[in-house]
Amino acid sequence: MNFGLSEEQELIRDSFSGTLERVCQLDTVRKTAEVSAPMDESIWTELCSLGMAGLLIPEEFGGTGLTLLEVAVVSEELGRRAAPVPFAGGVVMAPLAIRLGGDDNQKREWLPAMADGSLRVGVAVSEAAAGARENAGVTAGNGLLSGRALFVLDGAEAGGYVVADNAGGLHILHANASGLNKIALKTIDRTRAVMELRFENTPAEPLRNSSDVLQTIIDAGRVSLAADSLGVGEEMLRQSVEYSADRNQFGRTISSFQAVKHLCAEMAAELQPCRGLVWHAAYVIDQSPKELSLAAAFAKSHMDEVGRFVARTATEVHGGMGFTDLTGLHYWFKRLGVNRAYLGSPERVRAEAARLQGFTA
Amino acid sequence: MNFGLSEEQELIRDSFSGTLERVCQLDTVRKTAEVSAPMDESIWTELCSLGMAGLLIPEEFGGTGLTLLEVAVVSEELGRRAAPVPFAGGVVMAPLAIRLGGDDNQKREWLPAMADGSLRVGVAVSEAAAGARENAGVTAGNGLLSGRALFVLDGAEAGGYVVADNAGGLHILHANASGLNKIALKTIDRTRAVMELRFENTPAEPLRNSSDVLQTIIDAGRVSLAADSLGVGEEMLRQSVEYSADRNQFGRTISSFQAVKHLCAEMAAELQPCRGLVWHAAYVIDQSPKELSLAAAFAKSHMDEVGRFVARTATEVHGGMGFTDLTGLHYWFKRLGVNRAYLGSPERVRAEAARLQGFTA
Amino acid sequence: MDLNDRPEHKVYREEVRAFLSEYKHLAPGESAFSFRMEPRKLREKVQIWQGLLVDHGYTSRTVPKKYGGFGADVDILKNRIIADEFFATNVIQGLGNQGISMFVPTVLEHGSEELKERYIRPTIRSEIVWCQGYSEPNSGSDLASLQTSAIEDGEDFIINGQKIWTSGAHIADMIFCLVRTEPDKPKHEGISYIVFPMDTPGIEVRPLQTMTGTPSFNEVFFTNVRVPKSNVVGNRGEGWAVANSTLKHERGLLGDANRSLDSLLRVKRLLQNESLDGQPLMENPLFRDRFIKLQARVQAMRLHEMRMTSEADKGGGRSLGDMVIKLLGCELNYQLDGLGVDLLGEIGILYDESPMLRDGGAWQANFMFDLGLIIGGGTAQIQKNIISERGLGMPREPKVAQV
Amino acid sequence: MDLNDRPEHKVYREEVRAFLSEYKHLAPGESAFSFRMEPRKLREKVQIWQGLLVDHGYTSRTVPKKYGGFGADVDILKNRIIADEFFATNVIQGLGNQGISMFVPTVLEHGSEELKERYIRPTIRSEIVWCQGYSEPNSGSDLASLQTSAIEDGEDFIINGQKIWTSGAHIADMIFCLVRTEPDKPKHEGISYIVFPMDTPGIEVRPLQTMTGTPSFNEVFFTNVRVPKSNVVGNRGEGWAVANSTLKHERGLLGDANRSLDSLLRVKRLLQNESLDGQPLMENPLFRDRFIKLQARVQAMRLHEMRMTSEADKGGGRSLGDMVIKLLGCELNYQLDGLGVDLLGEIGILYDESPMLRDGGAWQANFMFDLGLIIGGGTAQIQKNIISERGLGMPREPKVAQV
Repeated sequence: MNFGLSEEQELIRDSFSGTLERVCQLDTVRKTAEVSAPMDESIWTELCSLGMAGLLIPEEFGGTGLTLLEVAVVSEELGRRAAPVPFAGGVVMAPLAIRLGGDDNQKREWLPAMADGSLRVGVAVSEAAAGARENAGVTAGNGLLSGRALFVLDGAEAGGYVVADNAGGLHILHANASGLNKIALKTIDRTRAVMELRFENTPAEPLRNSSDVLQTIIDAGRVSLAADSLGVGEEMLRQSVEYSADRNQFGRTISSFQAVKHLCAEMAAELQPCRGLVWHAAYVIDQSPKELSLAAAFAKSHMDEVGRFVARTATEVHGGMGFTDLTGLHYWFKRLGVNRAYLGSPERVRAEAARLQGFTA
Repeated sequence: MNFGLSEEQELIRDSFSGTLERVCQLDTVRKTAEVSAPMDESIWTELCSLGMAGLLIPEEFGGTGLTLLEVAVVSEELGRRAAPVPFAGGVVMAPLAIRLGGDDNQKREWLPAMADGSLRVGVAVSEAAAGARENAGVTAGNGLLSGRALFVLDGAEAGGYVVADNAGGLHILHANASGLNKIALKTIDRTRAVMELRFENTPAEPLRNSSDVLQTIIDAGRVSLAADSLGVGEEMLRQSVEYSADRNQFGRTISSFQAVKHLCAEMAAELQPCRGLVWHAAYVIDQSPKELSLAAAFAKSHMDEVGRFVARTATEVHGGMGFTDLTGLHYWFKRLGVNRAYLGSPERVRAEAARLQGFTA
Repeated sequence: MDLNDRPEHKVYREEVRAFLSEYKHLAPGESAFSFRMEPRKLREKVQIWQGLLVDHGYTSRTVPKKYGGFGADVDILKNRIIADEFFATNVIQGLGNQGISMFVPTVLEHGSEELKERYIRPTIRSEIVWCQGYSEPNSGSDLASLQTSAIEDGEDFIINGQKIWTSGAHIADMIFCLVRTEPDKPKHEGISYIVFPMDTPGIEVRPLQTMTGTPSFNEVFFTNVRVPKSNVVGNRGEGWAVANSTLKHERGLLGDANRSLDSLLRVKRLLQNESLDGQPLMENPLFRDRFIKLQARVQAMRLHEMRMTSEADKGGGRSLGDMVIKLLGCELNYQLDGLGVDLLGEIGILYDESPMLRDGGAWQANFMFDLGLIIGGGTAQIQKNIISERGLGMPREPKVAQV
Repeated sequence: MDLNDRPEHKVYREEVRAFLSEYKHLAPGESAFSFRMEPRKLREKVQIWQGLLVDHGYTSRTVPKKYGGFGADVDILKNRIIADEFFATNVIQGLGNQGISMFVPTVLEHGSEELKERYIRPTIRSEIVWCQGYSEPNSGSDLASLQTSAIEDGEDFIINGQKIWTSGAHIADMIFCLVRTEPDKPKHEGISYIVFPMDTPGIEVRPLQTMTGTPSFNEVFFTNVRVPKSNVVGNRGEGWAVANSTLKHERGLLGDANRSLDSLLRVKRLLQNESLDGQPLMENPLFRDRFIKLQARVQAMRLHEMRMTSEADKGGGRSLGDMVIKLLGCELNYQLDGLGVDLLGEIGILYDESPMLRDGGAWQANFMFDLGLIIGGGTAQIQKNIISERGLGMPREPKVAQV
């Protein structure tokens, strides 16, 4: 038994970490945020050159055919840098949906262009994953979709969409399909874009085994978000320790005050065990897929709660500076807030975990 | 407006506080606990000489005819000293049940002897207040009771009982009634007794307006328990501040460590606003009875949560000594635990508060 | 305990109602008071309203007549009647700005006759808007270490230095400010409290961008700002004591239970009006339980403040009960807005005029701003120091050995 | 990442299963290990079982053969197979007492050849039961300030003083103990780690009454207790370093995730078996949500310990990940037992052989004992100091100026 990364996985982590350190400093994040761009093209290009877009795409379609564990490793690094690029939707859920549910034609049509990053695909499954707000929902019939899908992940400037309907069916369509309306939404997190899609008899192709695939991509998305939150949390802790060492009050560095030390210790204590939870959830998708839903539910819901605690505590340690834009800490704060809300609130995900274990009907 | 005690109420508080300081030191509490006595007779006698037993009994029946606010004031002092005497059941709920629901004969029969403390009456309403465990419950018909009543307050060595049936009816009976079986229960809190009653066609007299009276005595009991918890909590904080000032580690009094100071500050902060909540709930029973249920629900449920926090935190501040029997701190710890469970858990009481406001059916 | 009106107060209640029914159309809307405020635009409207309130004794009631106030004795019951009636009519009672809530009580307690006569009347009528120059980049929690210097030059001081967290500096007419007038004295003994106009030459105001995206705070730079010595409030070198009497007011202001009550009502509206999968959120037992838990806390804080007001009326200094309000109130607001954010789920993260935004994005804005308030005016950690040291009599942090 | 068996491990799993099926009837019940233990009564049974485990390498696996152990190399997978199979068969793997878990690793690392040969074999076979003499009445969190003295007298030390929190002292054969051998040295440099029999003249053991009502701890008094100098483990005066290697083992022991898993299962049974107003508790969404929250935490702790075991296997010192286990694990247990207490409502406060008592009163007993463990072996506050200073590299508490 080895509960840890292989040398190859450590190499992947280090290469993403090194590249992100080079191309994704705070000023890059700030620039993307200030112009309200849905992503940073140059970072996307750099990361795709490391194979990011094809992580889950089989080698025969131009990807690297890796597993959810590599996804978790990369996602943590993206979170650590608050990287303004598509990931949980476009790199994790969309390719997985096509890999698991697409027929040969669909795979050949979509995957190669997705693998090199030239084609991006958004994912519209919020109603299934988090519940329907404002009577949103999509109905499917005769190859046509109608209705509204809210909170579509990584949909901005996408060339296509994977869409769940009200009955658990999955569909794929091109962005230029007829009867498709796109409405940009704005969130507190300016590092990742989200949108609404409206369908009026919009043609779309169905995917196979849809409801199983739908559950799997939601689970994989949840693991990816949890890994992202872990990276964000680790970074907020690191910044807190660093800032408190530099800041002097009452003739001492504030990091020498027990109150400040204990806040940092509590963050560290909460964060440490999360890595095992996240890695394990990523691992079981291949080893024992039926465990995935439960493991993903634990990882997502627990990381959401730890994330809220760390977001608040790290900001407190930074004092007034944490509240300003100067340190940029709020980009991480907001990323945690958004990860908590996407693909199911912790309350909802725990209710699913209870159902999965037969505790409720 | 004056949100505070009158001079008369302050006098009552001071006289109970002074008497308790004289007769109810830790060694008295310990003695009662060690012999597993249901109460300390000498403390009971002393407190009855101050009019405790007759607080809620009208003057014409030998009591002082005071209000729930005086009850709250006295209850807080009893909690502060972990006084081993009946109160929430025998002094608050039972007299109130007879005062509100008894006919003239019943009042004349019961109240005078209760007012001077010579007759004690237990209260069996747990199934109505906290929900029925183990299919407990009492059925009434033709002037006879059958079934089990669990967690009867202040019932040990009582001369009679007020009993709620499954339909919300209230009954009163003497302890020597036929078909009545008494089973002592033991709890962590050895300062107050609790028991089970079994009825087999046991004769009992009904009280009037029973379901209204039942709700009112439960509310009054909850306010009394909340006030008791407030006194307990204040005392645990006081002991924590005192102990930490005396205890030296690392060449300093531990009360100079920021971690210890902040634990004490958090206890103080949580406790301070509770007094307003408790007093207000006690006040509205006379001013606006319809507000009582909601105010009592807030007071009980909030005080239960604050109580758990203070019980744990004060013990932590005491370190290993808090875990031993030496300081006796655990008598207060356990009293808070029991107050939380009696007359409805915080979860259940909050659900009632939601219902009272029309948030649920 | 007596929470009910007496006959004379019934009459007073009718008076307040009559006033409101006649004048409430003149009251400025909420936006005039929010943290996104742009009061310049609304200044005229605010001044008319504030003048009406002062004249009727609904604000600045106890400020002496000779300085422009209503000159009434303290009457907690009347205060409560005013608050209740304004709340019931959905009319905001009066500006709670720093000039009225902090500078006026301070100058009344410590200021010269000249300063009182010059500044109180226009301040309470909102003709002068103030900002507060306390914090500096290296003096936040440790406020007394501030470095902004005031060097004597004839009848004036020449002020140089930098302030931060100066809310409203971009719209203020005047500043009350802490400066170091005696650099050789120990840190608490060299500070003076001084006031001057914001258009004095040498002042530069730069908005400070915050996490909410709305610049509500500023940095203020002083370069050779010349201020007459007579503008010092209290004695020269005793500004620390003067400032502490001001901070006392701020810390009460920051935990105000009415703000929590307002949030609670807004959360209740979400529970009743929003739904998930077609089910109203109020039917979710988890959210309902969290709501009732917080409702009990709000109720506790409201009653606590009433109790503290009654106690203050009896005299006596600042008690333990007063000291906990800022800590608890700010935390409670954070929890309330956090529940609101959670209730809204993905809608709760929308911002910046997005489609489907609720309440203009106030949920997220407040959730972040609440955190700012937990930090501002003395962080939660500083509050716990104060509670344990001054409230519980525990030892101060020991002096650190110089290694 | 590889959490699966290889072929050679499949064979090993079969071996363990065969052992259990043959011998499990000899395993002592849970009571032999509980905090209410009275091992004297069960000693013979425990010794037989423990001997079997040692002989088969299911406990003390890596202890060298010449001292009575199994002498195997570290194999995490085999350890996991042993734990899994024993758990599945409901058989407790082996004693986790202080002699085996704390003294043996310490003497292996620091002891003389003579001490190793004399004590390790009988200890791991449970023929010698140990207790730990560390804490003193005035030296709890600040353990290094201990005052029990050991004065040189020829080839012996004469020991005088008092220990507290000595669990199992009333049943132990031997004690490992910290004493001050060089009173003139700075506090960390004057301590020695020494072992001696509990029947040495001059030792008095008094049970310490605790909040649980069960005396599981003792005070131990030493009056002129004579112990040979050769009983010192490690060098004289270096006992602090020796003790810290022991405490390291204790702190891991105290947060053990298997204990949490056990509590979690017992809470689940309550949710499924207990009811209120005829409704099974599992149907209460509030309790269910609390359960799932804690289940996620238990799962996180179990996986975390697996990850830490894998990392330890790669070498390297005690990491941040190790340091958090005691703090989190003890808190988690307290939360789990607190949920159990809450689920039971009024039944949950019953105690002392009361009618209707559940699980022999274990819920309340554990709820209180958990709090004792949060405090014991380094309070939560001390743990946070350790995490911040050693784990995060933050400064130590500054030295206090002598006034």
